[in-house]
Amino acid sequence: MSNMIRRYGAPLTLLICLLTAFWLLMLVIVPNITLLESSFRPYLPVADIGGPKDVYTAANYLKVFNGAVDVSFLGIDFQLPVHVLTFTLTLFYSVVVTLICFMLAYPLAYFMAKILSPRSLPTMFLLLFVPLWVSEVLRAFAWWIILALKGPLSWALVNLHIIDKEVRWITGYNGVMIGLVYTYVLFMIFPVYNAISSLDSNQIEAAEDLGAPWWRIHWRIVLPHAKPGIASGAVMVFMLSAGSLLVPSILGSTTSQWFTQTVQQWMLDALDWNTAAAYAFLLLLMCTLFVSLVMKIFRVKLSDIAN
Amino acid sequence: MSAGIDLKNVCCDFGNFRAVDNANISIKPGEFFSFLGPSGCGKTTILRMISGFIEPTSGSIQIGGKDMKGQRPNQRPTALIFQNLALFPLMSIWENISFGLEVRGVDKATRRAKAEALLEMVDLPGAADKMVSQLSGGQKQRVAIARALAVEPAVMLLDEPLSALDLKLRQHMRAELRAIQKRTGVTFIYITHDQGEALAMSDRVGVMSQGRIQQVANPRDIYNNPVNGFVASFVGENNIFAGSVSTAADGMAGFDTALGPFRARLGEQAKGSNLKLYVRPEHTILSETAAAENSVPVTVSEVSFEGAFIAVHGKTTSGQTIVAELRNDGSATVPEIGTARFAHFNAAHAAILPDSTVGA
Amino acid sequence: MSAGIDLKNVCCDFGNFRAVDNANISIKPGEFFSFLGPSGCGKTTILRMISGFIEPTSGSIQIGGKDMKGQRPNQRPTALIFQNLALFPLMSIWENISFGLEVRGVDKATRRAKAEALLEMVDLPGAADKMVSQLSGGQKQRVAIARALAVEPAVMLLDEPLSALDLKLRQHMRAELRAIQKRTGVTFIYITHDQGEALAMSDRVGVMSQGRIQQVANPRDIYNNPVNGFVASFVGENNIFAGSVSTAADGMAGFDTALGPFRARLGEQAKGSNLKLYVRPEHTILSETAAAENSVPVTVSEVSFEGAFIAVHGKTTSGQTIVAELRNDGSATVPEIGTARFAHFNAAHAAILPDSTVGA
Amino acid sequence: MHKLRQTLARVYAGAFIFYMLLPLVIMAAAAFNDNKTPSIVPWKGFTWRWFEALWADARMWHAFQNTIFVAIAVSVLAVIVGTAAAILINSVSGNLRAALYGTMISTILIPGAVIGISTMIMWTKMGNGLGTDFILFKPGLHLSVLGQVSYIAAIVMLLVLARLQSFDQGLEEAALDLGATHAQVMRRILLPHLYPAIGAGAAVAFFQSIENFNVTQFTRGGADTLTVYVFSKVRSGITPTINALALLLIGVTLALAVVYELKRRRNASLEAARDAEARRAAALEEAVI
Amino acid sequence: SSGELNFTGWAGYDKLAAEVFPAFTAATGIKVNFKELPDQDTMFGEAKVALEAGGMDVTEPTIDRVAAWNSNGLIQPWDDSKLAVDNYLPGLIDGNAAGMARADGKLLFAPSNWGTESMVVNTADAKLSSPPSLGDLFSADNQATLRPHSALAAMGRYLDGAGKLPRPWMDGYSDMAAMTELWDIALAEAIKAKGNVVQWWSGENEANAGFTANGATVGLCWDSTGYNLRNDGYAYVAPVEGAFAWNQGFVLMKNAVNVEQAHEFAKFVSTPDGAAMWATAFSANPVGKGGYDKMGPDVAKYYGDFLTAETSAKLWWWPAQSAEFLTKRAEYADKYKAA
Ligand SMILES: Nc1ncnc2c1ncn2[C@@H]1O[C@H](COP(=O)(O)OP(=O)(O)OP(=O)(O)O)[C@@H](O)[C@H]1O
Ligand SMILES: Nc1ncnc2c1ncn2[C@@H]1O[C@H](COP(=O)(O)OP(=O)(O)OP(=O)(O)O)[C@@H](O)[C@H]1O
Ligand SMILES: [Mg+2]
Ligand SMILES: [Mg+2]
Repeated sequence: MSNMIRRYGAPLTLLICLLTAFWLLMLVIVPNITLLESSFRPYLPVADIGGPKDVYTAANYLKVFNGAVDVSFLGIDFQLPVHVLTFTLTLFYSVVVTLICFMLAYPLAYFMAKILSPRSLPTMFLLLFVPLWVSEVLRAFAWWIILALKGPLSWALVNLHIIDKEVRWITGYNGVMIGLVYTYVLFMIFPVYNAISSLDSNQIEAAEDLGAPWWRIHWRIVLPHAKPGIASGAVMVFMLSAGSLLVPSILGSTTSQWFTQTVQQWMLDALDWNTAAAYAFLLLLMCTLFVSLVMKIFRVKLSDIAN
Repeated sequence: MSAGIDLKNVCCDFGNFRAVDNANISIKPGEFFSFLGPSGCGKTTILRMISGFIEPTSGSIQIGGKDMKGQRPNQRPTALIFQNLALFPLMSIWENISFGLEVRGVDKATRRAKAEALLEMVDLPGAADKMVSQLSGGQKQRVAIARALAVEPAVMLLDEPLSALDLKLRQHMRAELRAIQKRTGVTFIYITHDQGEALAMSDRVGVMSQGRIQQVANPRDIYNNPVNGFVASFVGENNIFAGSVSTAADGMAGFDTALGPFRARLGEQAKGSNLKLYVRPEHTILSETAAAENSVPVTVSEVSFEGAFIAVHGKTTSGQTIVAELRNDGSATVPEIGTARFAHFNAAHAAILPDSTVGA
Repeated sequence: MSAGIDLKNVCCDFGNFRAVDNANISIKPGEFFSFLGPSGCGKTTILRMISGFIEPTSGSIQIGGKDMKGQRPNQRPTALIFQNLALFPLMSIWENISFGLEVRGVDKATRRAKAEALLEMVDLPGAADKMVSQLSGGQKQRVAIARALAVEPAVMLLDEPLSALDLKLRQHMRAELRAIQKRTGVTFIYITHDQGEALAMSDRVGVMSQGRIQQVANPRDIYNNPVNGFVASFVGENNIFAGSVSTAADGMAGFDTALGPFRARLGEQAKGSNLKLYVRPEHTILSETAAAENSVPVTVSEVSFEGAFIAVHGKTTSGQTIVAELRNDGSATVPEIGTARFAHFNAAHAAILPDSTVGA
Repeated sequence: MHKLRQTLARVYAGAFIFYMLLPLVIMAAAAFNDNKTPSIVPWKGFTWRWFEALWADARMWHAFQNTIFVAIAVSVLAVIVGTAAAILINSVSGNLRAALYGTMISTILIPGAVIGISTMIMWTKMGNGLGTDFILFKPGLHLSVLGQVSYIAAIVMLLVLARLQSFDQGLEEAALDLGATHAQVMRRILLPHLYPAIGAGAAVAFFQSIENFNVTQFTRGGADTLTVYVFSKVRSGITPTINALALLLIGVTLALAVVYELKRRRNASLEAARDAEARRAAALEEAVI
Repeated sequence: SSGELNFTGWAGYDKLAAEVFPAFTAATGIKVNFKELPDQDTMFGEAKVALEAGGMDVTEPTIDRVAAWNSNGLIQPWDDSKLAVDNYLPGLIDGNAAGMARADGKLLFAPSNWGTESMVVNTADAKLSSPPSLGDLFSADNQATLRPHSALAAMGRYLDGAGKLPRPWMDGYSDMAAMTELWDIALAEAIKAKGNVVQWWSGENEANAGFTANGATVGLCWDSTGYNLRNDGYAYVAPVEGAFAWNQGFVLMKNAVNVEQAHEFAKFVSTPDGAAMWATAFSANPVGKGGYDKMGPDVAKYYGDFLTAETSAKLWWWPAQSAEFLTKRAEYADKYKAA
């Protein structure tokens, strides 16, 4: 702080601090605390708010455990509360989306960072950026058109005689995953690209000079170096996927349900803002825990992320 | 375990820019050979062609008598040490050193033993389990050498390996590198733009400029008998006089300049019109009386104390500055600024040379 | 327009690390004074205290006889030239130069005229409307000087201003800087870790180590009469012998070493037990026969050609290496490796010195 | 072998770009298909009618206006707050820095729905607490702005911080040493250096705001933004007017991207010319010495 | 009279703004500020907000929700004397409906239009039993588009009709214990048949897309969906169990500022012209006597074909559903979706 005053003088320092405080306090911390507070209060008719029924309770959270459904996984049958199931599936498919994004992005990021000539790079970025700038709704919508039963994909495959009857592509979580991968793969490409391009090409050449085949160069040199970038991309893709509402709403099938949709149901269908708050908080908490756990396992720090 | 290298008419183009132009060199097995030249003259390009990262546009490269065309870097008996060393920062020291063995499928115990032996050899025992970031510059240097030696190359290629170190350490590492080369007997090809390094370490030096090799010779010949002005100026200081040859006989020539006639050795390649006379400051003498030949009256304009020697600058009547270096051992008297002196030199110490072997 | 500077008992602590320890120096108006020392010895810290970016922990700083306590950088008659120059990349050259006037509210036409005049003075006419990125390293250097001069400082503070340039340009800029200092008469305080620079340019040099000023003297005295081993080793090369004083008289002393008895000058601060004998390689002579005193038999172990001189390494029976530097002017014969010689030196050229003025 | 791998990489990159662009092309093409459902198969003939329908869609235009207002407000706020935060982060160190940085970054990772809900709840509760009917405390687009700023400011902060890290503090000191005041240093030295990042930040903030759905959905009250409107339409996929709109948006985006790219190239060539001049000057210098 | 009215209604019915409001303004001089919302859950939420923020005078929920709106303190009764209560077709606010439309004898609900939710079938591809039954929605031969909670009710009524329930389906609407008992059974059956559900719908447009883009052959949808698809090879048919029926109307916000204008508005929609226009806009049925006559021949024919004496007699009005019931219903819907 004294460093700042020395550099910018007291009035400017104060202004800077106030602006930052407004952001962090009024727009981030207090809203989340309010959210947390609301989540511990029951949903009551307007007349009862502030009345004797308005007490702190964890009931909203416990609603996740209502309504058990039968689940069969790896041949084991068991019961799981329906929202827990939804939540688990949301996490699971978010992880799958993250993995697919990584597998798609890594070769491309490597190509851009180490093979493509620097002169073509801006063009490459431009081409990749175009879909990013087109709104998420429209991107999901584009896939909805493509994947429709009578859409271009079925049409093309039928006419190429690869399939003989139109196929419904949006089944289970297929549509959601396709949409999420398409929408968020760029969030994997850029950090991984950044990480790889910060790798000194001499290291790759040194490894090659020492006799390493290409796969070992990737395994021993490029991947370890790109780890923070990969972690950063993975966290972004995972969080964005798990928190996405649009894509599951547009590309969901009759058997896919995303946890954000459940939250939205509480909010907008059941009008129970308190339970919605509890669910929203659960989503935030669990995703954060999950990400921290994974980051711990892979030994990456938050500061490596979002570079 | 050591091999010779032959470059025959090697050229390398990047687009329509010729980075290396018709290089012909034969490096002997076990030799310590340096390429010396200013930045951008094509040194790294030559090294990368030898190691296989770049294919020559034309010409052939042989290592140990075998044509290397089409051989990938990992198939050549060379090991490259990069300018920035390119140690793997995420591996420990011993993993770095044994990486070349790891990719050859050598088992861990053997690798570890070999790494320790090599660390012993480069005088870094006990560093095996450290990380790269824990080492100092000179220690990293040694690890890089150990890593390159681990794959038992016939030729070591070193691209300005000392340029990142500070002066004292650089001088220390020179001796060490030279010693390792002697110990292992491997052919070393060394790149530098530091004339001191090239002269002090090498068996032979190839001086390059703008993609062309200007002179290949042992250090003494490079310094004492440069073939052209580029080599003379790049390697050491000079007083330079423009003029033209008047008479020539027995390798000596008369040379007419604006300051009067001089006499000096006539360089082998000194043909045509663009000739100059070069004489080194340490061969330039200041005295109170004129000498018989090669003598110019000057006024002392600056005296600069440089430690082991004292540089005295004299201005001629035409305004040219002539520098004489005196030893700081009490043997010479240092003139005051403003006094008149005669700068002169022995004709055997001066040479008449063309600017450069090629065009500019 | 030029002022003297007095540091009295100046200390500077960072946390509990003492970066500058009790500095006492008096710099005269119009003097070219250099601080010389290895990296981290506290040079920059001293400069930043003079310019006002750091307050001394204790002691006082006077500029032109006025105590500077509490004065902000923009209130002191100093101008600082930064190691990386710190030119404003988004302003044109003339805006850079006239920035100091701009913030003082000088009108545009005057500023422009002043900038052009200064550009003239630093030999860069016509560069006013260029951008910083259009200039070469040497030109940037000059712009930085012009910018500092624009505010008409009484003291110019230069923090390793040449370290980013390459060797030849650095040597050229030395002369230029010195000339500008002479022309303007401003007091220059110059920081460097390059002994050549400090010796060649300065009126006086202060050699620093670990926050302490070791010696303040003119360049010749620094080189020829270092007060301690640190100064001797940091400024130039040495052959060093450990031992102890046996007899002392008239500033000369006998010195017993493992290689036998030597005789040499006794340094002023040479007290206590931790003494060594220092002699420079250029004062070390190799001959076929033993000399009367200060003579050690050696076997030539390495000959290293360095251009203007040839370094001959000799090994003593105890394994110590003694280096002798011969001039490469044909006057000396270079012995072969393996031949036996006697290394000797004149007692007047050798000095017995303590390691360093303070502790380690 | 090596060549083969390079070729494969190129093919892959080409396929990837194809994958990225194809949906957009299909979506755009469907805007011209005279078919009630948005698709390109079966192709029932070329038509402009979806553009006409779009032109006549007053609700869309209203939503569009809202979107632009929100986006401008978000850009302005996020740039101010984000820049201040970046400067703050850059000047503190240790635990405080880690904590601040962590909090700021985490806003990017909070699911939009959570941000939307928490923003909405806090401001309405605050309104209730203060017993005021003041519009600020009711759901509406102003809350969407605040909600969006809460994470978009972090993006701006990262952009500005990256730029700040390439800033040489020596420049500030040099300016101070030359007699400048703190405000002058800020205005003449620091901010000019940050302008590119601030500009980029404003652009990113603008586009992020335009495309925001999750936060807006929960905070907007009854007002529509383009995304929300499009979403309500998309769920039905009822007519290709939406494709017409998409095509227009893509067109605008592309045009902006091309303009940006041209500008960048011009700057790059200017920069290259300067570098070349510097190199020439250096070569000359070398020759002279 | 004059002034303005803040009306919050259903989105997606373009004719309201294009034709009905101008006609109303022409007739009364009152300007309508129309805010569109996609569904009545949103309206409810909006109303909660408006209770504090204002800006909403009248909105348009279905009759079964009126009790919930009232218990949340959102609405106030209409003044019968300022409406033309006699204009309404019989049965909409009296008889069975009176229990839901009134509280303490005061009228809370002024009908605007009403309609049915029944089976839309692809005439070429749907495999229907004869007569068509709600069970056809769960037949493996058909691809269905449904909305989860309606589908469960349909399943319940189908099972009820087939005598496979331990007690009448209607018990579930009044007794929560009965509800869980009955809905458990319906859910289990529905999940067994879930494989052929190809799309969920929650609004008009989505239902439409379920058939056209996603290839559904049957669906349990609003009559408007059937109407919109009538020329594309789809028919709107009533199941043997009877079609679902809903009744939609205006409620007056407790803090409405334009109360006079609100009454004018509700009255206008009960006139033959007004009712016809409103129903046309929704592709639904008019509430005012003489309304059908004023609607286009196309609409009149469509409803004429569907609403025979028999199907009219069998209409199954959605019962009122308590908040507790709705929460539980949502839970069943979630389970159904998640299965
Ligand atoms: N991949 C490339 N594409 C185009 N030009 C290149 C490429 N690599 C090198 N060059 C050019 O070839 C010339 C020689 O480069 P090289 O790296 O061999 O120089 P160098 O002598 O090693 O210089 P330095 O001392 O700076 O390392 C330079 O002008 C450089 O710009
Ligand atoms: N702000 C600071 N906080 C803590 N320690 C510092 C600070 N500034 C300098 N130091 C320490 O003080 C010592 C002297 O630093 P200073 O920068 O003066 O060295 P220097 O002689 O200029 O070195 P160089 O040649 O590397 O520039 C160093 O050990 C440095 O680490
Ligand atoms: Mg190179
Ligand atoms: Mg320093």
